[in-house]
Amino acid sequence: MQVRVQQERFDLGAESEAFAAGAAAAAGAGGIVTFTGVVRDAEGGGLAAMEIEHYPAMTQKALEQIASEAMQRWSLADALVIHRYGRLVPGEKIMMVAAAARHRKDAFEAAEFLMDYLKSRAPFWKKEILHSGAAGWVQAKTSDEDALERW
Amino acid sequence: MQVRVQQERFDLGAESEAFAAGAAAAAGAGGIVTFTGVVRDAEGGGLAAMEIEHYPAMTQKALEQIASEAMQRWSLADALVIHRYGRLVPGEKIMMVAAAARHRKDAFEAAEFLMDYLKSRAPFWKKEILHSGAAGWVQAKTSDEDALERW
Amino acid sequence: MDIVYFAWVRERIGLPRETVETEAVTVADLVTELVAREERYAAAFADLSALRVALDQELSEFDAPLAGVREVAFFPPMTGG
Amino acid sequence: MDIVYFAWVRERIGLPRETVETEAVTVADLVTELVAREERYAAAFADLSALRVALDQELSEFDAPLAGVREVAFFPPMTGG
Repeated sequence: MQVRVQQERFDLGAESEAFAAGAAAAAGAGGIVTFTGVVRDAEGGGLAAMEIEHYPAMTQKALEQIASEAMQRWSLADALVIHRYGRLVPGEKIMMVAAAARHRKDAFEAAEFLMDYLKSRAPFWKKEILHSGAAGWVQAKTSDEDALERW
Repeated sequence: MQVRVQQERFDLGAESEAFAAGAAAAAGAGGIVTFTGVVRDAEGGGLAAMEIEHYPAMTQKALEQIASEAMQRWSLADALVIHRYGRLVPGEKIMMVAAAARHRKDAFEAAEFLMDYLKSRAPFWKKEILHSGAAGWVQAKTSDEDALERW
Repeated sequence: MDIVYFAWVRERIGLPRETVETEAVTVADLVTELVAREERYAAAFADLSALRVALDQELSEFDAPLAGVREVAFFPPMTGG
Repeated sequence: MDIVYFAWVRERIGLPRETVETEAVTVADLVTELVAREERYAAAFADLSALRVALDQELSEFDAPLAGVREVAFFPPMTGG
């Protein structure tokens, strides 16, 4: 299990390969699911950048709790969480999660669980900066909070 | 949308990066889900190799139909299916799917849909060859057939 | 008409492909003809619920008509992914 | 006791961190003290349903006791992922 909070970009290809190789070496991992989040344009367009603030003293711990819970609930061979902070431009990767398990259903569910919890329980806040100069904090969605009820 | 049926290995890292880059360039793809299947040991252990047979005249067409249906049902930014055939050893990657969408729920559902259909509707058959010399065809699981009822 | 076999169906019948002359109206009629030929066909088609059929590379059913069909494929339930 | 603010809570209050002397028993008591201080605090804490609180880096509730707590964090609902 690995959790990384970082400002730097990450290499999705290298991370995916390394995770799959490690999980395949671990006995019985037959399926690997990854989710990657990318900065997309603002609702009305014109996004210049997304600034991601976080709570340094809490973030690593919160993500490790979420990943540990996923490891236990689905008997995963391995799990990975990488989440960036700082200023990102549209098209940049924000974060990724990966889950490896013996059966595909477990890997899918664990990855969705990780995402649902990251969305609403990891201490990150996103601010959208438009080309016009206007800026606004991304509001939490009721649907994201509701997604937690599934687990 | 891209569908590839091949004997050669594929590079999960390079495929993931290229797919994410293409999907991010496409307007609005905020989430990318990948699933990768790896040859795991036989139930009782001792797997020497897995031989994957397919129906060349049908495979590409069947996979394209499945991928097209996913593109339509979830308004995906992009979808990718790679499936190998031939003789594979434990730890080798068998196949991958990827789905990119504006919202994570669509990307997850589309990837699960692709997997469920690949399992039971794509013309591949797997034979396990044990170190002992014994060999047997992998039996289709009732749970895989049942998984289709969700869609 | 071309008939192709895959996986253990191919192994039981002992060949991957053959061409037959047939007046069979449906897939089931064709199966009856094949089963009447030789024991290895009877063995392969003993339990139709364990078999799948594709007509011209499209999944189909055993009661489907064969009119216009050029290639019939018989195989066990698929195990892709 | 250290208090930290994030996102628009930090912006409204105008600082990311401060140290306060307080006898507040619960988080809600602390909020009442802060709100009484200055208008910018009243603005930040106007709607508690739009706020979340963490005690020593663990998510908590507004009725939680502050005994032994060293760092209180106030912020809007999180938007990770």
